[in-house]
Amino acid sequence: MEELKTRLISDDGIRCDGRRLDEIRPIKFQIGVLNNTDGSAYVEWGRTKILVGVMGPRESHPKHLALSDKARVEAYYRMASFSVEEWKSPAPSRREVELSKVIREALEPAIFVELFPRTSIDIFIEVLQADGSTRCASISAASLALVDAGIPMRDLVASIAVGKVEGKLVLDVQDKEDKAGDSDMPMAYMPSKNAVTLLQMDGQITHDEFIQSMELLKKGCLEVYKKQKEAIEAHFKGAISNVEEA
Amino acid sequence: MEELKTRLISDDGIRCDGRRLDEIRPIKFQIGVLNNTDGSAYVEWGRTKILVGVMGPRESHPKHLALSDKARVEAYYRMASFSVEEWKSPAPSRREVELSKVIREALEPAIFVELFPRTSIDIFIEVLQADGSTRCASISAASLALVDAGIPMRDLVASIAVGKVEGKLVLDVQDKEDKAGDSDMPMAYMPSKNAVTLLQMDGQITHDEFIQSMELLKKGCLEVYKKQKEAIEAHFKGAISNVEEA
Amino acid sequence: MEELKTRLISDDGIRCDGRRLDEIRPIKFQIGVLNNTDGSAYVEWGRTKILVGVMGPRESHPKHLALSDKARVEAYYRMASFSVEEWKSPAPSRREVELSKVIREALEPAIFVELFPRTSIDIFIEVLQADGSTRCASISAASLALVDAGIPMRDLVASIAVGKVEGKLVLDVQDKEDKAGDSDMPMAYMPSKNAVTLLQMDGQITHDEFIQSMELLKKGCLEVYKKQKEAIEAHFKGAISNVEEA
Amino acid sequence: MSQRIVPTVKKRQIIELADSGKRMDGRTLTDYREIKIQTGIVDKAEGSAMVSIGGTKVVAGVKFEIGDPFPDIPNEGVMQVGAEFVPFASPDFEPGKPDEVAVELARVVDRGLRESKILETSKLCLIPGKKVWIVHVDVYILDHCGNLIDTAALAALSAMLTATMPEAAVEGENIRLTGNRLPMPITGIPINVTLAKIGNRLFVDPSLEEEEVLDCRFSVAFKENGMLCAIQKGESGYFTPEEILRAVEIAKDKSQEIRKKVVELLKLNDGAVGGS
Amino acid sequence: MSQRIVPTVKKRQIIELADSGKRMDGRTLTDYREIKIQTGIVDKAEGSAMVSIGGTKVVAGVKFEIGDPFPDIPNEGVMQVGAEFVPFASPDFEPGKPDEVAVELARVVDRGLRESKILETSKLCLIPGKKVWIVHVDVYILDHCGNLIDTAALAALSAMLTATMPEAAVEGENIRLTGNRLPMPITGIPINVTLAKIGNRLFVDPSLEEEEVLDCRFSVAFKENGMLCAIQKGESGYFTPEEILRAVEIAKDKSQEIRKKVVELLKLNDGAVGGS
Amino acid sequence: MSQRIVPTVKKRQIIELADSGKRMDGRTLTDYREIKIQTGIVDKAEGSAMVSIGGTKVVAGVKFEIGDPFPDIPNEGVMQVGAEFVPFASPDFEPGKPDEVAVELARVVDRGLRESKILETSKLCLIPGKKVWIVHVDVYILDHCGNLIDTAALAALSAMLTATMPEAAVEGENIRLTGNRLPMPITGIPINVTLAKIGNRLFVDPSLEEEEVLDCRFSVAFKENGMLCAIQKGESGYFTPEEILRAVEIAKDKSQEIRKKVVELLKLNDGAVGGS
Repeated sequence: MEELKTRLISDDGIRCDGRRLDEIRPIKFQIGVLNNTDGSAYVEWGRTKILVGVMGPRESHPKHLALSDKARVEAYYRMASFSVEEWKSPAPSRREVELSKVIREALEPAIFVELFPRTSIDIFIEVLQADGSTRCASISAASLALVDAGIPMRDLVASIAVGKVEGKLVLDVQDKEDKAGDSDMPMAYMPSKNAVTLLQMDGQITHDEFIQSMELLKKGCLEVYKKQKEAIEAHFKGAISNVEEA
Repeated sequence: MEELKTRLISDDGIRCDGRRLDEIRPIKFQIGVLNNTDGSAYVEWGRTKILVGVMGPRESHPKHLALSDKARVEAYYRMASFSVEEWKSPAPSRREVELSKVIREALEPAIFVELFPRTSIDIFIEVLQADGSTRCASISAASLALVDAGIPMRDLVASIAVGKVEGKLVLDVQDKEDKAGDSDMPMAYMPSKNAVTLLQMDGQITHDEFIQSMELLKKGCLEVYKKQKEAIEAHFKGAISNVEEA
Repeated sequence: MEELKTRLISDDGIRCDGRRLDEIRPIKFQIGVLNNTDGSAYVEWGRTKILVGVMGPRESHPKHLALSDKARVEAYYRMASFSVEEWKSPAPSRREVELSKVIREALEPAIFVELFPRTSIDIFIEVLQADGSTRCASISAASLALVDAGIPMRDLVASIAVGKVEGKLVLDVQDKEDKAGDSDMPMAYMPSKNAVTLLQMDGQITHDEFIQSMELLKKGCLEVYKKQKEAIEAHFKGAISNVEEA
Repeated sequence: MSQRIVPTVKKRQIIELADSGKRMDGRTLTDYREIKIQTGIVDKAEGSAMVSIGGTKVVAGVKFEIGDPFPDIPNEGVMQVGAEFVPFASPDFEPGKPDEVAVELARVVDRGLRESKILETSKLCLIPGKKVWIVHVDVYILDHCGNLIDTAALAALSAMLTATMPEAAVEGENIRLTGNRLPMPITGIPINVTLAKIGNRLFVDPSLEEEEVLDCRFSVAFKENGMLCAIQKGESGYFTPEEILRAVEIAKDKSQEIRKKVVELLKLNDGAVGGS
Repeated sequence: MSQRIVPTVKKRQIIELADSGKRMDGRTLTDYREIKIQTGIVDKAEGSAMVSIGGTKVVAGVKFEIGDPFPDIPNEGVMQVGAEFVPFASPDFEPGKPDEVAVELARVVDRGLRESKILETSKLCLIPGKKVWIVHVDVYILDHCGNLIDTAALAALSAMLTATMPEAAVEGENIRLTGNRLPMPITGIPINVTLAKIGNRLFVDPSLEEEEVLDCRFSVAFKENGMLCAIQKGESGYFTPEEILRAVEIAKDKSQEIRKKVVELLKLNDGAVGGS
Repeated sequence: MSQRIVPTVKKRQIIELADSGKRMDGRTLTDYREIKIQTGIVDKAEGSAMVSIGGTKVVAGVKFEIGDPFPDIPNEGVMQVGAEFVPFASPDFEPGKPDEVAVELARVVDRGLRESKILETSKLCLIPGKKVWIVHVDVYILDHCGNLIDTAALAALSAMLTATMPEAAVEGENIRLTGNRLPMPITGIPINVTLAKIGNRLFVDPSLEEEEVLDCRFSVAFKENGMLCAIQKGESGYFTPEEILRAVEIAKDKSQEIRKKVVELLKLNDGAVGGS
């Protein structure tokens, strides 16, 4: 409790973990980390750690859920029982149900679903450790898992959150800032399409702060996007060198 | 608690809400109150308030539940979480499951189910406020919703309850009388067929009281029946005048 | 609590219920005890009382669970709410789920499943009173119910448990010995095939004790096997005399 | 989709036979099948009974548990009645499926016991407002050959009438079980009688094949003093009021006959428990 | 498998009509349908409201219950928002199916109320760290003709604003209800406004037929002081950032218009509750 | 309906190869695949470990929670083991389906830890009879390439052995966390070894393709002192008693080999924790 009373932002605009207001945390993506999926990715985003596996396109089951004109996309966002401060029951909470829905809706616009009628694409997300922005990290990693699965995409979906802490807008809120802060606003964005596919906000901000937040979110998404592209490059370079070795 | 100790019936046979022993509460039926159903009705029965919507006859889902020789009738009796004194969890209680069953069995004999093989007729009942006799009000209103859905009926099903309070048989028990009383006996009845389609009893009564109760119940059902018919007349008069206006 | 401190085995090797170390409890099998099954059996094994009913081979439901090359065998082990010291909720516990699985796997190797492709064989077990070794009693009685259902079997499956109590190996542990004891090791066995179809162990034993236990278990299974055969003989003798009477 | 051709033929046979006062299994219209009661079969339960009516078999067990009272009756114990269909009781039961039939059965059995007020719940209080005895009465349907309600009600009743309760010593907030057993605070023998209507005839204690073709069902419970204490009409047919009055008349007689049998089979001291 | 041929034709019509600033039901792109609010309809609830926007109808009820506080905020009451889809509200709802749509709806309504901090939960504490008031706010969807979020949010708000709370006398560990009613510790009128994007146009308060063809949905709640207090983008399409900025502008105006209506319909003393 | 033609061919190949002492992936019949252990990967958990055996990967986490003791052991903490199959671990897992395989896995892992008595639950008591530490040990299957039991058991063990526990100061009825960490009250390194029977041969640490054709499975856990502390035969085939004796011999050797590896990988002080 005492910890929360200490200031989260210093006079020279440095945050409790040493970042500037508009600085994102260290983000490390890894592609192709699982053996039994069609595509997978792992992300460490500050202390947040998430695994994503994609199955599909594959036959819909049960069949009556299949769609005649496009693939059915489902996302399952789950938190491991030990991923948060207090032990969490493995039964999906209402929060996990809602996040599964908005994550699916953030990713589906990027997928050429019309190419795979009557099939299912399932995106399974397991949060191993949660330290804020898990939905942003999930969406960003899931984009890479979809690429790894060879599913044609309109663009990568990059995602990040802006918060308001001690009256200032800060990029990429971590857990401590989220809990002590006044608002949290995650966005998912396809840069090359200028398309916002997720936007949520909790807390209170002025109209001006909202407009500034949108700018900051775009900037942050572009940084995440850059890291996503680097991860893809590294992965395929690895793939090519594997081929050469063979 | 104190309230319960005060007498519920005065020396001249007047009940706590001013009614005579064989007097029913004010009942107000309204037909055709919902936009998305095939038929609907709303009833205010004293303080009891119930909405009923009928869907069907429509394709059975899942299909293997369809019956080859008649429509499948289902009733779903549910109480809103705020309809009773103590907040009620929205998960169906065992009481709601049983009442759904007996309400279905009270209504099905009135429906020409054999005209609609392989289809389903679903009767959805939502109790907004419960003040006694909710099953009777539900059955009576559902009959009107079935008529509104254009489903051919053998007769309307009218329903009412008799209770034993302070040693006397009283018609149309409200909640306070039910809780303090010695018995509750609801009946559902098709007057033109002389058919009892629901009969239950809780509490203790003598054989003689049972025989008297049956008489009182028939009388009460006839009064409800009259109000049902008036509601239909009002509704169709409205429908006709709507046509004339058009 | 005091009871547990008293010794469970006397100096001359007599157990608290008067048995010798390698002596099984009185076991009484009865075949063909239910009216609505294809086969059934009842066992009283000391104070343990269990009813088993077999349905099948019959059409698999739902159909997509059917196997193209053999019958699908399922076992359902359930304990009545009043079968144990403390009232038990009727919802299946994790223990009941696991026991259903190992019981199925103990019985399936005895059944000529390849003779009945696309069908289901369901084994329903209801423990009316539990006093130790309920899985052994269930498997042994279920073998008889399968025979009663006319299902071709490679052999009967006989089952019993060995425990370690006060440093000594004892055959056919009852509840009191199980709770105070150091280990419990149930085995299921087809004598004519020399086939172990179930083996589990809780607790701690040395390698030597394990080897001795295996011997003791075989001996015990043979005694159960003998009682199973007697029950079959008695049942079919009864059946024949019924025929003669007719 | 279900086929109803065979039942229609069977129904005609049953009605024709009934015209001469007979039934498929040789009974008259008002005969019960043979009733058997075996008590104390589960000695780990505080009370238990295996009851059969013809081929229908139900086992009931009574268990005591310490728990919290309901806020509105803080000084009374709680009785909870449950019903489980063991899947081997009938080819139609599926394991694990929650079933409105089981819920109705449990609630009808519950009302028969509760409304007859045979259990003095005030004697089940341990610490007023805080701890009371919860009495679980669970019936397990083992074999379904018709008339589950009467069989289950009789099993629950027999288990209750022959149960004992644990003695508890209460010291302040602590509850200690002495290990002694006390008699159940119970009086009265409510008996439930069920009739089926097929065509326009009433059949006491319907068999499974009668149930498969019935129009509707009527169950009524009587106390030993002749009071009615629970009624349940079931299934999607109807009775005329006259049929109901007749059903109650018949059931009243049958309830006395069965109560006599229960007293005899359970060797009840007629004066102590439920003197009629 | 679902067929999408009709929606495609309908979508073209809706877009073409929008080009001339019109909608299928005659509204302009920024018009709400008629809003009706009826409060106090369930007098057994501490607060209740039936709200309709066009044909969409939602009833909300507020109930108080004594319960345990969350360990991390031991001196504050708890607000719990639930949403239920009554199956007669739409042919697409199945009874008993847990639904992500209902979960999202409940959580969006919850956030609109919670983040605007209109409820002073510190005034709902009974025994610090031990007992607090739980305030249940449940919305029941009765008729679904489009824009459930705004209708449900308005129903929940109206029920809250017109609720009273029970007075409790706390003596040591005992809580006694006096029977008196106290005003709700509530201030503020957060208003949620939803827009649909169809083609590249924004439609305020989408109707059901508009929802069937929309690309995506945007909901934003405003406090009376102009602060944004909740946002939710929904469905599997996308907005450009510019569209979102425009949607917020439009919603800000509409929220003031609706707040005025709420004050008027609920006859709120503008100063006491949520002075703008 | 499932097809079994491919497995039959594969089974023959596996058996033929085994005749010359080899396996599809180049191992001998008694070789384990490569074992990797990474601990402390979830620093929000009191203990955690990611363990892989070949391509099979399991993560385990240990969390402490304050809760109520069991009435029959009022002065001891409680260990609860859970197993979850993350759906991306295998195309055969469906999300949300309760699964007897997961239940069996959790219970086998639980017994391996519990029966070896490595956790001194008496040191997890906070207020005797009232409050104790609940230790949640949850294993999540991330990648299923065969031999889940050994991988999950090793993950749970590694998380337990490297966990610390929170220090609590108890004053009367109040429990306050000091923020300090204490060592886990744990001793011993029980190791589970699984063998598959295919044809009449035993395969240590079966791979997924071996599991797809196995007759049955045998798992046994050994303590460091050579005591057996848990056995589980699985799947619908059978062993002869002689095969079981041989399996136990092999497993005993393998358990020592793996224990050495665990001590090395976890850098355990051999004396402090589980000296052999």
